[in-house]
Amino acid sequence: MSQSLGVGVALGLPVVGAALVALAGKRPNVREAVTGLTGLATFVAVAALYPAVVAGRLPELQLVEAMLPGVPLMFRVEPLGMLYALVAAGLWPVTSAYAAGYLREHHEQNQTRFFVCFALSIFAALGIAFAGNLATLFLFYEVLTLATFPLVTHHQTPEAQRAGRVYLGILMGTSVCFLLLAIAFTYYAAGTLDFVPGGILRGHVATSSLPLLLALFVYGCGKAALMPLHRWLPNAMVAPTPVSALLHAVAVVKAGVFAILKIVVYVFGLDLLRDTGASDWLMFMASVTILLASLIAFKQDNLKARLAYSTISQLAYIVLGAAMVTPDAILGGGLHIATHAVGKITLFFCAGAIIVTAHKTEVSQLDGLGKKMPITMAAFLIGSLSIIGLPPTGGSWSKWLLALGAAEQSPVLVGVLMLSSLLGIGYLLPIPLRAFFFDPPASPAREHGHGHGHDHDHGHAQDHEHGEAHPLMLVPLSLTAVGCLLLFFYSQHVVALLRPLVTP
Amino acid sequence: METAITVVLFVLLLATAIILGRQRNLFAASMLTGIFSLVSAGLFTVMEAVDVAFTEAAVGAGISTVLMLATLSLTEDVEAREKKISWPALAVVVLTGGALIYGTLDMPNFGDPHAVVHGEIARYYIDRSWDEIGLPNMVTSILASYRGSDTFGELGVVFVAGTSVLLLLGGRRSELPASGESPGHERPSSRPPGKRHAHVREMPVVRTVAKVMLPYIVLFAFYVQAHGDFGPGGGFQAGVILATAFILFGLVFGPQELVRHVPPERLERIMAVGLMIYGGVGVVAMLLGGQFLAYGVFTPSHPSHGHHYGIFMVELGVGITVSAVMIIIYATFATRRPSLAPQVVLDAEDRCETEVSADDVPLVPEERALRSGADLLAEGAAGTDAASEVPS
Amino acid sequence: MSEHLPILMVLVPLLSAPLVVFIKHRKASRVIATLACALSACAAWTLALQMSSAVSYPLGGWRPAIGIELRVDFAGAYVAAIVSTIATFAISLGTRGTREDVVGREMFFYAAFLMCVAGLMGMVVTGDAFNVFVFLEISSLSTYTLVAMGKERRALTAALNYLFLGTLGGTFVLIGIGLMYQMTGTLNAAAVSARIREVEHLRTTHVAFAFLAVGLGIKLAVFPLHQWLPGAYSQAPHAVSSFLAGTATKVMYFQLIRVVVSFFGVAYVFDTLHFGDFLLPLSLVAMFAGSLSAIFQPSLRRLLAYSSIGQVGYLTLALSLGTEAGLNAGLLHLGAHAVTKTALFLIAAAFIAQVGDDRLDRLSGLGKRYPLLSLGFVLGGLSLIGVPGTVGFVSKWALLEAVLAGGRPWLAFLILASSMLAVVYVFRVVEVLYFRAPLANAPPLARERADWGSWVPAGLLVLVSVGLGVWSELPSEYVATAAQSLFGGAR
Amino acid sequence: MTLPNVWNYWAVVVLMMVGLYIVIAKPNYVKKLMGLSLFQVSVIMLYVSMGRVTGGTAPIYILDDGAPRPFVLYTNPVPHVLMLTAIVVGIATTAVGLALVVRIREAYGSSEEDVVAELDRREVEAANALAAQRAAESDASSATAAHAGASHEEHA
Repeated sequence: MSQSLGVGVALGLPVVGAALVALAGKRPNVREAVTGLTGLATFVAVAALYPAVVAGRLPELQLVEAMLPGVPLMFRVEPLGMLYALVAAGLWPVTSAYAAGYLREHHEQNQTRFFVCFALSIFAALGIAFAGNLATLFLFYEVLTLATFPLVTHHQTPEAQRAGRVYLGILMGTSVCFLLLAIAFTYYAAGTLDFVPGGILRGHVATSSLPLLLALFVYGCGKAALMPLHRWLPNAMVAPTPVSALLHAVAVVKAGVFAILKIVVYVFGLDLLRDTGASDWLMFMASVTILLASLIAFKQDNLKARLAYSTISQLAYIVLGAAMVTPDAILGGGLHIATHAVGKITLFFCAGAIIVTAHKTEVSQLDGLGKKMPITMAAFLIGSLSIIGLPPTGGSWSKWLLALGAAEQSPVLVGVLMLSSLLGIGYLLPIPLRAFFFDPPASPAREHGHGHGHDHDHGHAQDHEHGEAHPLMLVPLSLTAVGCLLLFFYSQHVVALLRPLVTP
Repeated sequence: METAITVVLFVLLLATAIILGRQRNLFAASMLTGIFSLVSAGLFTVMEAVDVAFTEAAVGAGISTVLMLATLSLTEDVEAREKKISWPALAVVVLTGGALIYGTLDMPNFGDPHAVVHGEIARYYIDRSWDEIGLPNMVTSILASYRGSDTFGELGVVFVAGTSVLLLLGGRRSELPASGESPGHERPSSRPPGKRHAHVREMPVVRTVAKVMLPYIVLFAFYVQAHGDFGPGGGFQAGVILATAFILFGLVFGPQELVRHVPPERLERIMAVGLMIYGGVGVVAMLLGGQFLAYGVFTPSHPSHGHHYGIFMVELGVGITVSAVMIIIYATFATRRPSLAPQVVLDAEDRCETEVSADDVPLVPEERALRSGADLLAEGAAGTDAASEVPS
Repeated sequence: MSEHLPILMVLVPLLSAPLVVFIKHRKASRVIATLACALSACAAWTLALQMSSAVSYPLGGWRPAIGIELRVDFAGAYVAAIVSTIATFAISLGTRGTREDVVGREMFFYAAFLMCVAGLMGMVVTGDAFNVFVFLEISSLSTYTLVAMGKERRALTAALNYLFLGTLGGTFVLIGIGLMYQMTGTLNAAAVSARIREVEHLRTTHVAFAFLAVGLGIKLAVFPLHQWLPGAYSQAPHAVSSFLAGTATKVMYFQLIRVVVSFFGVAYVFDTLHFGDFLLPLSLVAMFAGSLSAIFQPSLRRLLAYSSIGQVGYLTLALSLGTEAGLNAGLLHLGAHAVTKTALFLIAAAFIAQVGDDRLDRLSGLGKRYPLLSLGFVLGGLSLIGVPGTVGFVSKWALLEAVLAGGRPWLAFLILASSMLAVVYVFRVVEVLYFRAPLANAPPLARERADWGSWVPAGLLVLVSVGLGVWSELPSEYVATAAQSLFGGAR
Repeated sequence: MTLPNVWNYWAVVVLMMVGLYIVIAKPNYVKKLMGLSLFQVSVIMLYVSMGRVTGGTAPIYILDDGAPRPFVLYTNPVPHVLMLTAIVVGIATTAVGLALVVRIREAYGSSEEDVVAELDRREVEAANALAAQRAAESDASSATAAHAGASHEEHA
């Protein structure tokens, strides 16, 4: 009982926070204080569920008898969801602190709407994490899309609106056309939508149609940005950086891959997929996405765009883990949700700090920035290491587990992983290196005379003096950087948490 | 013999219909609709559908023709231009007609007494209605009792028609002419000088004859109302006939005069009353423990008497509403103050051109308002050639 | 008294209309009209909730088929309840958006409105074919007039076109009834369905059904026969457009179901005539063409009207499956769309009251100025799309399950693809409301004060459409029993 | 196959179709309404014909001293009853339609369908043009605003 109450509290707090923020709209300080406090409270509430989950007593909460005929609106906190919820709720207060600093430095309009939608997105993310059946998951999946739509179109410029259309078009389109279809078919076939360890489809769906159903699910979760449905993610980068940070590194995109993992584990069941090989094509697609996205990331000069493509490739890792359906791969995918989240949010924090403080948006402008913003660039370095998967960062463990899983499947996949790590080194490490070891350009106009309208825009910005980023941004990004390191030492807890997924 | 008559009537109908379709002068066309209704009334009589014939003659040939004329007096009286034959329309028509013909192929023979239609239900009415209700006219029994709620709904339709016309046209009445002598006298003719025709209302014969006829028409109306139980007729026909009396008055002495004697405000109330009487009878039946419109409960000892009372009241309600509505509709049309909006016609390139149609010129609103169907009839010839002046 | 409920829900508005005209008092007439609708709604709900099986009410005390029988089954009670409730909400708008010459003669407006309600209710409850025609004409005739009362002069042409098409439809229905009567010798639903077996091989019977279907199809705005709808919905006064959008096509849809299920029988219609094969393609075309043209409409109410054409496509699609599941989905969608679309039209009315006209560009950036209204529109729009958590999703889900049970997944995909179009046209409006700068040179607002007369009912309906989307077992279970009792033994 | 004796149904159908054609094809509203009433009267004929019984008399009891004479063949009264209603519906529709025509003539200055349609089309076009112009103007202003915001974001 108290457990289900805990679930209710964890879900309710963000909504309350959103309401309060809306009320406090006029007074920024109160507003951001409320945001931060609710963030912390939510994290505590979520963390409070952890012991029960570890002990295997999964908290449950049923809100509505039958949201659809025979399908309740209910939540059950299982390990994977616990992890995702912890990540999302844990990074929310950090990000809101960062966002406060960022938005003020940046003099954005509609800040209240921003924070309200932010809180709602977290609410939706938690709903997805705790969802006890496909219908509930779908409900919150759509809520997440709708709650983030205003954040993407935040600037209300024509390009922002265009990005918003692409965002909504792809995310809602795929979810309505594919995911809903898949869910409806699942219900028609299996007669239930509950997440059951071992899956619900065995014996209900013809082996021949399993791959198709899996495809509907995977591409229905457009948030996973699996190619060729990845276009929305780079588009969404027009949003303010905190949005890119939390949502497009943590909440939204992870919602996609998390949903895929959860569906693979609890709807299809690992054994079913392993026996039928219905997910082989997915390994291929995931590998393709990993490599292609990394290659594209190479060509991106805009910092946020490069990070976006790196995200696409990293998400494909998790999908790949799901597709390989070996225990290690699943664990690695789950762990990667956490490690990549922390690492990528660090990178985005740094990118935002650079944009706001130094007015630099292009990689090629960062030469010598390390002298002015050492902490920021150090954090960026750590984040990069974690993404690439080098010790001493958490990323290394998840990559390692994935590699183990790949080894079970086929050497080719191992090769893919190695290659992509090399690519990662190629497109991420140069950034801190340039920042630390290159000399600041005397006149960027001459250096990049060919390209970049930005340079001319920032021509005067180059010489204006600036130091380290605003503390409200500096502290959060340092925290997450430290997080990357901590994960290296404590990731076995995460693995222990996820273990029940693969040992029924 | 009967067949021969039927054939002739059908030929007449077809001819009328086709001429009506080709006729560009709308006065003539509306006359033709009247003729069509009259002939079909004859056809109904041949087919022994006396009530239908009666009603069709009163409504189709009478009221609707007058309404169309009144409308024409407020709009153009000639079709802008002959349209080429429209193939899509023809396609639709052929399709529909073909479907119907196809449908007739499995119909029972015409007049076959063993057809399913004449089966159980019809038998029941023919055999039992005398004992159950005791009216010689089965149609009245069915209409007012067995299928009473159909008639209730029918009355509702009439009521809606009255309301609608009031809502659409009631807004702008042309004000009454200076009271005193009855209008119609020494009013300048509504025709441009040069082609002045004798005005109907200036013909003493017409006025006298009308004066003489009116009381008899009203008397006949009451007869039909009362006699509906025994012969063809009933509330509806009676109402229409009563209305025609007033309409005739309006035609001859001018709608303003009619409105002066029968103020529309009162008519509106009356039209409501009739419907309420009908519904009231039903409600009373409910209060007495029967179902809606179950007249039997009025005199439990002797149900058929109850039916007599019920049917009488119901028919009364029908008569009241129908007559009121018909008068209202006519009066509203006839007293509508027309706008002097110039007529708009399409020229060759379908670009709209505005211009003043011939019979808008010499008229001041009040006068034009006073023209009603009858005058236009009397000036039918003039109407056509005036119309033909409209460039098309 | 409770045995009289079926007739009462028709009688109250039908007799209040003459009362209103008789009293001839502007304020009183509005009060009476609202009360009448509310009472009729109460009657309908009481019947709907208390009934345990189909109710039969012999008018005039004559046994069915001799006299006229009112027959209300679960589905009928459900539709009647929806119609009367929506009428109550719509009438609360009063004479907003009517042409000026109505002023001073409101009682006739209310009388016509009441007659329209009575006609629709009558169509729903009666069990006699010809009685259906009579009530159909009552409602149609009053509808034409009400539509013509719209502000712009285009309302007049819209009304007249509706009159021509509608009367043709009515006459087709009349022909169909006639042929059916000629074949069976009776007009009573039960009796007809009992005898249709003997004559179902005859060509006349086929044609009878064809004419009934086409006639009702015109009134229901099935795809090629929908031309009257956009004009009528977008030009009518607000009370009327809200009411029509929620009820007119729905009642006709219910009549079509009745003709198929109660009169001719599913087996005959779908196995002998293959009605589904005609209806299905039309429905698909309607789903896409309607929504597609909704995307390009310049004004809010025209957009909603075209989306209605698309939604009718879903309704007919559900019917064309010819299964109980399909019927269930159709009835669910009937209710869902009635509530949603009425709410949206009420919101449109509120916007027009504030801004002056409903051209989309005039609404730019009003989301901040009217947060409640805009939020309401968003929620209603989501329900139109069928986003989970709204009642639109419940019906769409039922439709999907029905289609899948019919073994046609590609159909399910088409349904979802077409609802993507709904996403487009809804978010087109949302974008205008929230993410456009207000027109720099916008003319001043028509009125400053909030127009509660239309905000409150709109808000309530939106809440209903969201609430029922979450607690969906209330409608689902009732409709399931309704469909079951309607379909029961039909196959 | 031997055709049933239904020739007068066919005659009725032909009349119906003439009416229908007038409704659909004729541009003049009054003419359309005339066609409509033609159509409806023909439908009435259809009903009345199906009620006909060869040799049957009008459905009014022939009374010998107060009791109906037995063994009389009557026409079927039901279609007659139904058609009384239909006639009323017809006249009601005609009345409303004519009233609408009058209003349209006053509002548009014409009672021809094509003219009115043309006028409507122009009205719509004019409204759209106005809207487009308004949008263009305010877009110009908002574009400058947006640009201001954008540059704002970079040189904050």
